Amino acid sequence: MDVTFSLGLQDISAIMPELAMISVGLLLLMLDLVVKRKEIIAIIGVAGALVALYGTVSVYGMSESQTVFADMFLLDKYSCFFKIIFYLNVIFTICISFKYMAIEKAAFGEYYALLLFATAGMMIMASAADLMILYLGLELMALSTYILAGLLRKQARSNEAAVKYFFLGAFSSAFLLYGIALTYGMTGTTNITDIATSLFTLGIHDSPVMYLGVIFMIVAFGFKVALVPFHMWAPDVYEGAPTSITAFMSVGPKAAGFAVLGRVLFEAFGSMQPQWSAVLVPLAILTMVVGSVIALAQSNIKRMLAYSSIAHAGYMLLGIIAGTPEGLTSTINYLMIYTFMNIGAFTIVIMLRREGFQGENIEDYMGLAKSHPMASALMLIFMFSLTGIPPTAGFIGKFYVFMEAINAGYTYLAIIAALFSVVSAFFYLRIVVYMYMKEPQNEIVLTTSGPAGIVLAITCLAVLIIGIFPSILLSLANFSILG
Amino acid sequence: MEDVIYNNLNYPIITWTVFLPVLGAIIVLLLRSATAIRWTSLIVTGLTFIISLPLLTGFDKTTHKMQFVEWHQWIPSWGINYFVGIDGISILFILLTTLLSILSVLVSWKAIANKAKEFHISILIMEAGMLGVFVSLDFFLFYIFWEAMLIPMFLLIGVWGGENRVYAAVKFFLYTLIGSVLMLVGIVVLYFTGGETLNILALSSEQYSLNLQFWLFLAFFAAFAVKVPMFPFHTWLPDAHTEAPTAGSVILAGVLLKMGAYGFLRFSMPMFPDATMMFLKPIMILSVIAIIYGALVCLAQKDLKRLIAYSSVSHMGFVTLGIFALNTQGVEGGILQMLNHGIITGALFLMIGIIYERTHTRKIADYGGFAGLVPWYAGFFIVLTFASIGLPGMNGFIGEFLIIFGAFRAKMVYGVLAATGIILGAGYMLWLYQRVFFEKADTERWATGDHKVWDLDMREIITLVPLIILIFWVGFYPEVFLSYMHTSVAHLLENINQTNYAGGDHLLTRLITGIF
Amino acid sequence: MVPLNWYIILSAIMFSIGVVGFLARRNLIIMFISIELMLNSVNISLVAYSHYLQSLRGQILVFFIITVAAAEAAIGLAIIIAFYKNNPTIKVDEINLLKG
Amino acid sequence: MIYTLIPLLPLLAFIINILFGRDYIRDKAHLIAVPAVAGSFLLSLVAFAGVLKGEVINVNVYSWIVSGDFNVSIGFLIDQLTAIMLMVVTSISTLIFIYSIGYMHGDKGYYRFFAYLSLFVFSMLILVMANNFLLLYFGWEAVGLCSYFLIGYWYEKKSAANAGKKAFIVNRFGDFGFGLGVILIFLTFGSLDYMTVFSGADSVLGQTINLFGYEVDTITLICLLLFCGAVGKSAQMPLHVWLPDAMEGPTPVSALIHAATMVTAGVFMVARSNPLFSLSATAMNTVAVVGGVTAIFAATIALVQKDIKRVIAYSTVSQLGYMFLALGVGAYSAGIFHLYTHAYFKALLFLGSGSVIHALHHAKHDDEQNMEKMGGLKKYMPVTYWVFIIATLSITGIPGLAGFFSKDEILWRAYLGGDLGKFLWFLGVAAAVLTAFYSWRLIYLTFHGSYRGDPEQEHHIHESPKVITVPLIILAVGAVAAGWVGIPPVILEHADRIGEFLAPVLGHPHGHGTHLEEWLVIAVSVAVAVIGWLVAMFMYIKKTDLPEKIASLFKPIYNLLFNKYWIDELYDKIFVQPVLKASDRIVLAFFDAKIIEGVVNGIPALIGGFSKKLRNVQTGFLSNYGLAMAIGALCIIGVFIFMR
Repeated sequence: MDVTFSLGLQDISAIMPELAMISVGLLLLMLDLVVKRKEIIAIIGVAGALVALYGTVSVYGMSESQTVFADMFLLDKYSCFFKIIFYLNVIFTICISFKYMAIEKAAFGEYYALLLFATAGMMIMASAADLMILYLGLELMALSTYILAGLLRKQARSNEAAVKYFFLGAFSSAFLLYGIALTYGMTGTTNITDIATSLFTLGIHDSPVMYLGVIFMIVAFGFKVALVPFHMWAPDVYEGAPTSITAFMSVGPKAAGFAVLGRVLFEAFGSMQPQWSAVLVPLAILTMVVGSVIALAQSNIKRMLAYSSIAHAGYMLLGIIAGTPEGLTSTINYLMIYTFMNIGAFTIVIMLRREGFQGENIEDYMGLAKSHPMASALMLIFMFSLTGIPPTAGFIGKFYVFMEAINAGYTYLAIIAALFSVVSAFFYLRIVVYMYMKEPQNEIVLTTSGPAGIVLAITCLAVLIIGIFPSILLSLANFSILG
Repeated sequence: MEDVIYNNLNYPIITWTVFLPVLGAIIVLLLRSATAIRWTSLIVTGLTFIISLPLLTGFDKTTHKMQFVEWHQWIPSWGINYFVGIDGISILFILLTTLLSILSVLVSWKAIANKAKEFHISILIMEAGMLGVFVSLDFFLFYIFWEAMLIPMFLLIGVWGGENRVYAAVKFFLYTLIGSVLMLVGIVVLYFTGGETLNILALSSEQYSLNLQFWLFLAFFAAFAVKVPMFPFHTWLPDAHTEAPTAGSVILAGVLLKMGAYGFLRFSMPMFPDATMMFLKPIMILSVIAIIYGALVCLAQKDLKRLIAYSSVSHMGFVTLGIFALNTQGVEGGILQMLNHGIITGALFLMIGIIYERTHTRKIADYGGFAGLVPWYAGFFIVLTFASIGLPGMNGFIGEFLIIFGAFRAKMVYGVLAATGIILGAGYMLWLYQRVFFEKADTERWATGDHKVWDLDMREIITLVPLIILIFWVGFYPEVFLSYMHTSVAHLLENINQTNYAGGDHLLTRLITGIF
Repeated sequence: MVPLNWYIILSAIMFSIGVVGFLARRNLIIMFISIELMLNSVNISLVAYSHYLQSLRGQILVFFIITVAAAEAAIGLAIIIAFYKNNPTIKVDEINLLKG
Repeated sequence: MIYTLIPLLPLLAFIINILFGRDYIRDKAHLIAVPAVAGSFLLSLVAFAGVLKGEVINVNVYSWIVSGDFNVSIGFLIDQLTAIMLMVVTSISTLIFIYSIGYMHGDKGYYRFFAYLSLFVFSMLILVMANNFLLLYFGWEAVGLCSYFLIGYWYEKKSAANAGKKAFIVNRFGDFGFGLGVILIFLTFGSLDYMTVFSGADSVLGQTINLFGYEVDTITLICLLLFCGAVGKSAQMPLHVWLPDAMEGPTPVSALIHAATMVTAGVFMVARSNPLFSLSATAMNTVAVVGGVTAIFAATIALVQKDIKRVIAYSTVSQLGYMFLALGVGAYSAGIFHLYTHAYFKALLFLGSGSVIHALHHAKHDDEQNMEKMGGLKKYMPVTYWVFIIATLSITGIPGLAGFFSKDEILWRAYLGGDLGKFLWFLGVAAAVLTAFYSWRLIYLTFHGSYRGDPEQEHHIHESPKVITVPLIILAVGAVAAGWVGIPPVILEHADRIGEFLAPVLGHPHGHGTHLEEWLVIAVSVAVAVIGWLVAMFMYIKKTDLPEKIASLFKPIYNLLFNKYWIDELYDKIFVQPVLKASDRIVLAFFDAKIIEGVVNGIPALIGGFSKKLRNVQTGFLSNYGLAMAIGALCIIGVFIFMR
């Protein structure tokens, strides 16, 4: 099944956004040598992302999806939806990084370049039509984030985070590869659609080896989206990494992971849906329980948000478990919402960081409402959104996944999820309690910056508007439904 | 589309009523000076009240159908719409809410010094949420309002409350949330069994299998029983009530507690008649327990505010008892008693807040002989005391009598047991009154020096008088209020009594069969 | 000629050795090597499959893996060095600043 | 209709006084209250005249509570019975209002006093004018409210506050039954209107109702429930305990509420619902026995009390017992007759004692009511003395005075009432002896002999002012003449006006005896009255040391009586304390705080603890993380192998 390969124009045009990202990233690397003021680099980075965004949006409305590079690369609405998440993610991250990296004395140009590379990796993952490309994109993303996690060379925490992330990441990608190998061996192809067909033609969708392959891939993807028990890296890395990167990682790789999880499970192994659903159910339960329960005991907000992101991964998984296209829609819908509320929360966290003050302890939020009513009001909104209280977007996300889970007959999962969302409410509330109901210990100075302000404005508005008029997002998500 | 009466006024009255407070909140958000904020919120709440008045005048008492209905598409992909309207069951609560909101702004005039802006925003959002709950005819809309209220209430208790406020606030929030999320699951299940719609009227006209009804009833019960609160889910109430600022307590007692009972009337009963029959007995028993239990606890209370809080448990026990008596007198009495309890207990909390501003103590033991110190205050208080005891001529009597009548009719023993609550009620209220107002006053503590207590001032009297008037109005001419609910209640009851539930299928066996 | 299964079994064994090595050894470098071992086990199986299936995809993927592994090595070692600068150890048991 | 003004005038007075009394009217309060009540007195006269002409008014003003088939109106019924009650209430109220002008003069709560008093009159009038049971219940509770206010009028005295509370709560016990009775009436007759209920009474005869497994005759149950209310309101055994304490209130209150009007509401109510009671022998007998027993029981306590007002209070309880005795034997008109005469002489007694207290109010506090610290007041306050004498003659049933006719009627009817009747008659006679004794004892201790208070107070003692004495004199006239409307046929034919007058409502008492028997009964009652008088005279005039001797001789009995059979203590021990303790120690401290709160706070605590444990899984060691992943993967695989 060797294909005659010819590089056509439509191939290039299809990967324009990725190309834009990567080339701008390279450009930044070079500029870094000559340009002293890193803001300029950052702005160029944002510009690059915006260009890519434009490219994606311009093809979003296309009628049918197109596969290029000999069925290696797939440009469809599904991937476009995720790419938009990635753009938002990287743009927000860059915006909140200006001041922060300066404070951390780590204002390198590479930083921005790496962000763009990582994003490019995610985009490739989202568009991968072939396990090979998927692997490459994943590694591009992973390798860049390893470095970003360890960017603060002077800080032991950052180093350790990098080490842990790197080793476990490599470990997990080995699993992925083994899974790919098994699948390739059984089906004779690595192309996702072909896998589906040959599963059908060869009638091997319940051969144990196929199970092994699927399970190994699930392990690898589960690592990226931090499902229990493959989540262990998350808290440590989130805590150790620079906060801006934590924000970046809490959304990007997770989204990418879900993108490929959905893509592979639904398109390649759709015929094995009962089996992999059965695998995911216990994972989902464990993830929700562990995530929300351990978060209760945290005193470091970055760590707490890490566990909260684990718990959220559990909720998102419900949609995939449902195994229906709508289910997947509910998940990607949740991801988009999660992007806004989580980055919003992290923006506030970053604002607390200033010269000689970490501002990562929950106690540091005591009486924030007195000195900074606006910021704490925003944090309040984000916290309630993460809890899933209407009229915030978080509720819409939860409601949709619950709906699909119940529709697919997983009522008990929905009940468990609901109950543990109450548990998680407790630690989100604690932030609110500290901000509003405690007296300030020492006066708090927020390091505000224009871009950060913009990010806050956008995320907050998005959270509220989506919460009150969900149709906007829902129609987009339904429009981007897989297949 | 169901048969409803669309709003024939030339403006969307319900929408205005519900969202004017939100608008007010936004305005307040932009204001700087505390005085301006206070006046704005006073004006906004006042306007809301005025706007809501046409609901009363234009209401058609001859039909059970939803009135002033507005219908707009909202989330087409889920078949969810912005669908609001009122009927004889909800209308009175809307007026109660708009009225009490004004009073709670008035009573906080001096009491709330710090974070005045946040406070008034919370109050206004709160009002919008409460109104929304009563007008929603779409489950999704209902749930959004139902939950959205938690946030401002949480802040009201936690930020402006007493010493133990954080505990109380968190307890309130989580306790209510648990019930709500279970209801959410129930709602979603209903969504799929009811044909992918959350239109309450449509869902109410559906028939559900007994097993489904059973579980859904439980899910909804979790939410409503906590809100009411029914024994034994009541312990969040005393904490919340006691720690909340006066305005918070007033809103809690006045409106929030009503939503549980309202939920039973609006959802549980029409949608799950068979399950209602199945749960009738346990719920009535719980209600009777609540009546007596609450009263007994009141006898032992040393804390002024806590005592009133527990009396709410007792009174709400009457309400649920009446509602689940499932006969006209019981249900109408129950609804009326909700209104009464809102008025009386709301006013009592106002009174306690007023005296607390002067004495800064809630310990009953610190009081005594206040009748001599603050005669007008004592006068208002005695009226409320006897209203809550249920003295004829005041609103408490009408409600309690109808409820006991209904319960007695439904099942004699419950009526008899509930009636004992009246004796106990007289016991604790009069004893409270004696300990606070009678006997020798500690004059050198209260009549002199910086603790000198002063009698009601004009603002406070203005705050209280409307409620006092209502107390006697309902007491002497309840028909004004009852007449709104007659047809709706009749319609509700005939729906329930059409149930084909044979009984006999005992609750316990159902539980077991349901689980396995 | 050697049947396919032998290659598969070989790669499986190598993979398991890699896993065990990663879990059992306490030295970062050796752990890193075990990971490389796992990757190479995958390569073996891929090549075997590719030969057996008479398709090139497997071998292409192998090239990719080798390249990526090289990049990984570079980054990984860099990270280890950066780490070593701050706290001079490569024993994993001494790396638990972040926990709980 | 004009008659609605009868209750409304006092209500108006109340509203004006309570709103403006404190700041504007102050000591002019009577200028509003007295005319109002006088006005309703005049109106009642008109109404009475109307009824005499035979016009019975029954109107609904507006429908009060409507809910489904339940429908009850605010409406008034003025028939013979109501007319009598109107006369009694308004006339006595008017006199007592006037009396109070003097008695309460200078009290700092003057306006409050008149306000409450007016409110009471309003409630009492509603009670008697109601044309349905629920409105009756309204008045019933409202008078209770007023009595609560007025007993606790001097609220700074703990005892007063307690007494008020006690009165209200004890009454609630009765009302508990009454209320249920009302509900049961509606469920049985489908209405609460007197007319509908009474006309339908015969139709439900024999109907039974299942009460906790027992089949009970509906009518009997209804009557007994109603009677619970009567027992509470009219201070019969076992709910009599509140009345003596109620003497904490100002004396005019005791006279008006706790002697003349409110406490007789029970009698009125039972008489009013006589069509029901007549259908249930059980209920009738219960009423009769409770009445008879109370009559003698209270009388025994009155023998030894020292407080002048308490003696009269117990005498009231005892006299109320007589009335119920009458009702119980079916002599409703006799009961109402006694109610009416009793109103006058008992009010007179109270106001007289009030005059005494007023005279002694310079005396050291808490002595002003203690008869042992009185004596020889005759020469200082002759008017008071003589009205006291008249009242006493009347209550003890000396022929020609009011008390004689009514009491004699009751005893005669009891005598005719079969075996039980004989027994009751005996009780009545026995009570009569005691009544005579303690009444005269009171006179002798108070007015005869020499002053026993502290000497330097003696010259302060003075006759009360006109505003007090004039009402006394008027009442005295009543105490003499009130009975002449009910002269039994045996003495004077066709002179039993009141019986005839009330017949349309209360019917004719049945049972007939020979004239000889009737004369005998009269003779006996007169004889015992005289005996009691002589004994008292002997003990308190001739041998003044005798009482101590007897008291010490029968110490235990004396203590038993003096401590009112320890009934208050008993109730406290078996009802009040246990409930309070249980609610505090068990319900609140244990069940609410430990069990429920334990669960509510326990679960979060549990999760929190679990979380602290669980976070230790996150050891921070790279290898463990890898291990977790590997084991995770293995588990999943294992599950799958297991599944297939």
